[in-house]
Amino acid sequence: MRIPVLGTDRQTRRPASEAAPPAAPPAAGGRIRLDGLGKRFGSGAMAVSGVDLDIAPGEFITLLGPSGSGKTTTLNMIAGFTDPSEGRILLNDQDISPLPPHRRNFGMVFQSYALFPHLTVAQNIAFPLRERRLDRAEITRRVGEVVELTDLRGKENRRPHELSGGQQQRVALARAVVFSPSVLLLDEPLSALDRKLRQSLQREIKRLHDELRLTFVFVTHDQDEAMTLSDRIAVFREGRLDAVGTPDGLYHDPGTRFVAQFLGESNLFEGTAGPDGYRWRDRVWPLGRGAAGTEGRHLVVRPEKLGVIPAADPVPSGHSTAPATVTDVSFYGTYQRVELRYDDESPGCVVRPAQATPSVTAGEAVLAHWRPEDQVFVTP
Amino acid sequence: MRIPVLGTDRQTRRPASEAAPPAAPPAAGGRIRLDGLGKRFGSGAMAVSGVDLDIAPGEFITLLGPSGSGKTTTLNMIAGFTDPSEGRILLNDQDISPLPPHRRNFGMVFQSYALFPHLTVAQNIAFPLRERRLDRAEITRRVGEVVELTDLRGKENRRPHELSGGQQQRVALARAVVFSPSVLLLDEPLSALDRKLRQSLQREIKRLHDELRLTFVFVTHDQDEAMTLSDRIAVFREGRLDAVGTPDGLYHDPGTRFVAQFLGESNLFEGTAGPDGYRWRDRVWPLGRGAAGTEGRHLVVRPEKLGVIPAADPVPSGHSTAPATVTDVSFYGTYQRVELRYDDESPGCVVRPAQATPSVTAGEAVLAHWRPEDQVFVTP
Amino acid sequence: GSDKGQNSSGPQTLTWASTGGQFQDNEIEALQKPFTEKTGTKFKNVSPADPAQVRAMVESGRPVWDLANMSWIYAGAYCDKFYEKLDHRDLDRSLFPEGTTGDCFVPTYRFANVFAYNADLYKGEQPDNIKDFFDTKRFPGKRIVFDYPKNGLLESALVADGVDPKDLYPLDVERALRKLDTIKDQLVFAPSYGAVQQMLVDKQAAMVITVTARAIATAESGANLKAVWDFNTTDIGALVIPKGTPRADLAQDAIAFAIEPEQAKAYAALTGTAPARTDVDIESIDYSDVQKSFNAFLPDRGRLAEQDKKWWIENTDKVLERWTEWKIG
Amino acid sequence: MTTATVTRGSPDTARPVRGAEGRNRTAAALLLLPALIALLLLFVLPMISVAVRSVTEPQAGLGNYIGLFTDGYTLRVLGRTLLVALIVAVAGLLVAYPYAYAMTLAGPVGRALLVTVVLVPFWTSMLARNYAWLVLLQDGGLIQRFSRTVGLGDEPLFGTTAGVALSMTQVLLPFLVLPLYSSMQQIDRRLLDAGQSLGASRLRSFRKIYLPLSMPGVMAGTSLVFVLALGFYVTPALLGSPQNAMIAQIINVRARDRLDFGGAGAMGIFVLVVTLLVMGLAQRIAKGRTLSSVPGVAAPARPAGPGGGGSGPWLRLYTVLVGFLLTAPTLVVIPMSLSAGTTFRFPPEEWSTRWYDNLAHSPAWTESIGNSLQVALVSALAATVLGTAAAMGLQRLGPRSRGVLFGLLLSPLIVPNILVALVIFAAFLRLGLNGTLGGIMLAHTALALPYVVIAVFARLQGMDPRLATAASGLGARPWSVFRRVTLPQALPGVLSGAVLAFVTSLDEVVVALFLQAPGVFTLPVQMFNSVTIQIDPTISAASSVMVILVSVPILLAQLVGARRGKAGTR
Ligand SMILES: Nc1ncnc2c1ncn2[C@@H]1O[C@H](COP(=O)(O)OP(=O)(O)OP(=O)(O)O)[C@@H](O)[C@H]1O
Ligand SMILES: Nc1ncnc2c1ncn2[C@@H]1O[C@H](COP(=O)(O)OP(=O)(O)OP(=O)(O)O)[C@@H](O)[C@H]1O
Ligand SMILES: [Mg+2]
Ligand SMILES: [Mg+2]
Repeated sequence: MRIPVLGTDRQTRRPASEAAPPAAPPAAGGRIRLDGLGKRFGSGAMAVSGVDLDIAPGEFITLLGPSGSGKTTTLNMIAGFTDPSEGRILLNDQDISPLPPHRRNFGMVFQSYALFPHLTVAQNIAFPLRERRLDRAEITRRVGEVVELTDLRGKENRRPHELSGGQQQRVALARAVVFSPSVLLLDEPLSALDRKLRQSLQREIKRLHDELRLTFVFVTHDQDEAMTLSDRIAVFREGRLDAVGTPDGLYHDPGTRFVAQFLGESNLFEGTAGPDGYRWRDRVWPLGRGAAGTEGRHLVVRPEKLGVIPAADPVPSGHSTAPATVTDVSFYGTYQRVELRYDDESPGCVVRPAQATPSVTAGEAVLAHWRPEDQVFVTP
Repeated sequence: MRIPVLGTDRQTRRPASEAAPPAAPPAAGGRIRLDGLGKRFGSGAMAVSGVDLDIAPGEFITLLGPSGSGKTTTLNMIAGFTDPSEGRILLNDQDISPLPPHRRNFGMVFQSYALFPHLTVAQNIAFPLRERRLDRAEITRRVGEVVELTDLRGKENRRPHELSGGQQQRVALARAVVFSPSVLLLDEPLSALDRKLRQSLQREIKRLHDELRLTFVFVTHDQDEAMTLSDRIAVFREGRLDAVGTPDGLYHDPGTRFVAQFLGESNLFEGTAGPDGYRWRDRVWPLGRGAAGTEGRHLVVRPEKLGVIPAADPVPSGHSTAPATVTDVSFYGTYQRVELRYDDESPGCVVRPAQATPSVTAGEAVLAHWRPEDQVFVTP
Repeated sequence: GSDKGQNSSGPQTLTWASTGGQFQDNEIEALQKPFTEKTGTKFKNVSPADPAQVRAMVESGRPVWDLANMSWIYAGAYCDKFYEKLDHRDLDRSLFPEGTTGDCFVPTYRFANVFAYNADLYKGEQPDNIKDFFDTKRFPGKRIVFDYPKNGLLESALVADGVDPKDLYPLDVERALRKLDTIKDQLVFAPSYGAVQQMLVDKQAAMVITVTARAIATAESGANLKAVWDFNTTDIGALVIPKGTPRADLAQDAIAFAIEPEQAKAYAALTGTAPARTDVDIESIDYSDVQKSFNAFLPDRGRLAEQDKKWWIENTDKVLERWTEWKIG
Repeated sequence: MTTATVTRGSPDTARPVRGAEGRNRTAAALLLLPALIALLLLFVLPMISVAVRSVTEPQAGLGNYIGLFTDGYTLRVLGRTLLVALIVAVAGLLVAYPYAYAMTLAGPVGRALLVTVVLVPFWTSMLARNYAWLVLLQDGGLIQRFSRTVGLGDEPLFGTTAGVALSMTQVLLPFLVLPLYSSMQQIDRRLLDAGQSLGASRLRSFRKIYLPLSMPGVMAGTSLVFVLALGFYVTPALLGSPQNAMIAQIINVRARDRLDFGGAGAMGIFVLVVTLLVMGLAQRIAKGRTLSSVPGVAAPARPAGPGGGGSGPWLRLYTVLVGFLLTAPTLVVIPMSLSAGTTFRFPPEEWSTRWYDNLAHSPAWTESIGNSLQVALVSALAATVLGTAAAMGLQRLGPRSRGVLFGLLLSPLIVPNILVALVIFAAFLRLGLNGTLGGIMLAHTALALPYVVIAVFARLQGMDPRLATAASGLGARPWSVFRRVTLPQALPGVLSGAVLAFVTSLDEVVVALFLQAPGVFTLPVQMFNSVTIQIDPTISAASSVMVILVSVPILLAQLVGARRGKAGTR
């Protein structure tokens, strides 16, 4: 099960005709630069605005963000389906606004699949290959390979409406990867699939990326998927880019309160920074590293960095503490999850080994504690 | 943010007209029985066959299964959109085959949403209420509530094609729950949403269920979702029901190899049961509990029940062991995950606390070990 | 036409526009073929002969017809504008009955607007007076006429109303219409002669006023049609030449040839109409019995009135307007 | 161009010169251009000369227009014409809608049959059809005898508005059925399921979901029929009474009998303006209730299949009745052609094949059939190409310019044929195109163009625009997108447009009469000539031959297509 690599064996292509774009992008992934990109639909509010993003050739970047935050719109602008209202899109330092979509050589999986209802599964998948005038045998071979890969054997002669939702999504994916485009734009390509199939296709996508070094722009609402696959993650929020960074970087230093809360879980304390430390209610906590520029920021601790002890127990030395009440404790195989409500009524949670001591129970007054170096500050 | 409860305040309804189904289902959830249900599309293979399922009133049942296994088809038959080729569907012990969909009072979220393109968001959501002749003010109120709930404020006057994918899905959900039907059929209603929104809607769905005791038939490909929400899970496999049980029950005693592998992860040993124990390669393991009827079955151990030690280390007493090689070790916050390859080349994995000892490294020859009472047998 | 009057040698072709159907076939047989034999001139036949088309082709400077069998009203109203003046030496106006010629037209044949009835529908009393056409009590049934005011209906109404046939012109149109109002709900206005024929054969209409040749054709196709020789109007058919055709002279030759006794008689025998020239003896024509029964120019055909060319040329436009208004009102 | 107002942000974020929307606009212009040029040359320029005449002849000034208001009948007739056209359009819609709906539910073979039945009136030539109605409606005719036996009284329908409306509706029905069908076929039937699951009964689901979604087809069909009904004159003249006179008859008298080109022109332009106003108004009213364009949001439309409902017994009965109405005149014409009588007879008293002999042995008839098929094929092809392109162009335009162009494209249908014929005749005389088959083809192309535009446009409106987008994203050049995605999807619309164009040419008589020459005349011209002065039942023979000649291949092609389709999906 391997995604076939088009463009590596160019000899099978017919002699260059006008079909080949004049400014053909290089075989490896392209560099994409979004420059102040914005989109307004009709006269409504901006659906996307001021997006600046530099995507290196061969990078795997994921657009992450809540529903309606502008991911699809951004992707559509890159693909050339939607005109930006503002800003530019550069491919390898060339403005590609005048380049129609079929000249861009980008593969795309649409969130709504956009399968051709009058074509069979095999014909849908063969579509981009026929447009590129590959010869018959080659087309059959490649289509066979991706059909295998996406586990669609036996469905080749069905029409899209005779497929299940997940099968349709796989056809959309197959059709986008079959021609090894220089840039792959994937809009939630795996959202309708069960975990096993999803993981296997994630592996394939990763492999495809690693082998060909194509540029991937991937949209997902699955954080784990984003974390596992991406070189970098761009977090959208209400049409704007809130943060861009590596998965680890963003997790450990989310920068904004929004990212902290959207990406994984956090314990967030809304206090004020002073010269003596961070003040939260009656407490003052040391600022730890990154003490500069903490004015007006919130303090964040990730759940697995937090410990929890009964309120009367001794606090580990050097740890900061926050009083809370346990609202729930639940066990998940090897770990347990303690839900808290801090004294300022804000919710929090701690994740710790299932066997961790001292054990706490719901309703108990506790202290959450952490090492100052495990805390980060975020803008509100 | 609460899903409004229709039918609890019946006085707001107009005097019973012919719009009200004559055989009105009881206010609480209905009992649904699928009896040998099967469906063949055209002259192809059976998409669904021999499905027997008894759904108690007010039960939350999830249909789980790989893509293309017949979940949507089953749901469509229950809703009355697809005629079963075989078998019957009983609602409260009455065969409902002759009952047209609009008389069944089932709410449905379609996998493809099926929003009305010519109506605005508010009109889409108000549709079932207007069909039930609620008065204007009441409709406005209820629509306002679910719009709030699904976080669609400000989008009320948009047409579906002016929404993002996730927003469309939320409209579909809002439209299905707004009229508090006696049975809710939800086909992957949250698949296009980010985790935060998804969790919040899961909570709402759960609350709706707990408060009204409606019968829920839920389709998802997300196992965690299934585990968290469901009273029972029905696992589909190639159009057949492979297993039905509570989330815990199925996890700990999957019954079939397919369920064991589909629901969570497993270490699976293909040996043969004998009077002296279970033989796997050169080893003989005690049968433990459930020793009877193990002929021709496979042995399964869940990853968190498994320990792993360097091959030379002493084995904990009473534990069974299987030799393996570590292929990968990865850390996830509080736990670590050890990937194995057993000597028969089958893959396996162990999940244990991040701090667990003795530590192992990739490439190391190890022994996986478990207590016989932690193993289960499954049919192949 | 820049090359008007050019006399080229060699065979030429004339385009002849007419009614189409059997009638035009008769023209080919009786008028065109002998001319071809005599002069070598060939003919192209088209139909129908639409005056609007003549106007359009003359105005655009490209007349494509050379001869047209069409109502003389247009040749009278638009003489020398859309139609050529006829100045051929053989077209001596004195050869024709008085009042039947104009500068741009001479008659090629004569016919009548014959009042006839469907004899199958009246078993007892039979209509024998033009007044009977207007008496729907004694003679119930639809009266069908061609949908055009110069079909003899107005004149008949006036005569039935007591006007002496000799004092018909200028027509008192309003009086005629008042008379017609009395039978308006029984009048059928047919859009074509074909429809007239169809409805008579199907016994949908009891009475008719229609032109000689159509009456004959209708009778021949199975209608038991009987003419009433009390009062009928008579009229002429004319061949006219669109203005500016380069073959105008040859076309005039053809007209002169057509009215020569031999051709005229052959034509009359085929169509059941009468020759135009007064010097042709109508008795010598070999009419069939049916033709005779609808021919108004044989002896004992009651009162006849030739439709006044001058009056109709001057008033058709106004009458048409009033006719339309009256008809649909 | 409303977005070009502000360019906020840093100065170097220049507005894109030519993006997707810019390309769209250019494409729209390019696609519309050929049709517009054809229309400009063949219709607009000549119409300008008509307009000029209407204010210069017989005297300069607005006399002709003032006359319309003062002559006491033009306004009345125009009002009546609009009313009759409206009645025919509405009645036709009521008859056609369930039939088209049944077509979407039928299996491939049933559908082939239903399509063939819809087309039958088309191949039965206009004159033969009208005489068939005459024979059916007249006193003692079949319809009267039938209504007498079932006790409905024995009022003859001949000469009544009801009779005229009935026969006009029958003739125009296919113009409704085809666009309706092609746009209904696109409706995702799962939306009906959704409606039902939300508590709407089958009927309510239909009314609140299906009906609004089928609006593009409804609009296309009714506007076509409305406009066509306005121009009718043979039918009301033959079957009606003077009280049924329609505006085209009045204009005809003006132009043909009175040679008052100025006055006729004024009337024509007045009709054009009033009609466009009425239609614009209707569009505006309709827009408040329905969407003109409904981009799909669901996944691929699931065509009705087994389990998709199937048609109930009532619908089936209704469909059969409508099918009977559609074929009634043909069922009369064919026996009529075998009568021995020299007028039209039904049922024939004596049988004979003399009219077929006549047909076979008369070069005029055989030649005219050949000419007609040739002209119809070429002009249908040309109109289909130009019209499809224009419809695609229209779709890329904004709603306002779309409305204007739509009006322009419809104009040749609204302006009475006699005026179009006169101006085209005059223009072609100068160009030396009259009297050539090429000239007739050219003129018919212009006349048929609007049908194609309307039929294709209605279909395009229901298409998911994302599919074309997806195709272009997968590397398809615009031509390829058209050929491999847009065209296959729009095919039912294109085909019905082509059929409408074909039949327009096949049945068009006024322009063809003017442009004819010896040897260069079409079947309708030959037919027209053979019934103006005297009945010639050869036209029923010719018409019957035409029905067989065209229907059989079409039915066969469809059946083969149906079988292939079945084998393909298996
Ligand atoms: N109209 C149809 N014609 C033929 N086969 C169909 C049709 N609809 C569904 N199938 C097939 O039936 C099987 C079950 O489809 P179904 O939609 O029930 O799957 P599903 O479990 O909902 O899958 P998914 O998770 O991908 O949505 C699939 O193999 C599918 O290809
Ligand atoms: N055609 C349109 N007209 C008006 N607004 C639109 C249109 N398309 C999208 N929007 C709005 O623009 C915003 C961004 O939409 P977009 O589809 O990019 O979101 P998204 O991030 O892809 O969301 P999701 O995860 O739900 O798919 C949304 O608020 C949406 O409602
Ligand atoms: Mg999206
Ligand atoms: Mg499904």
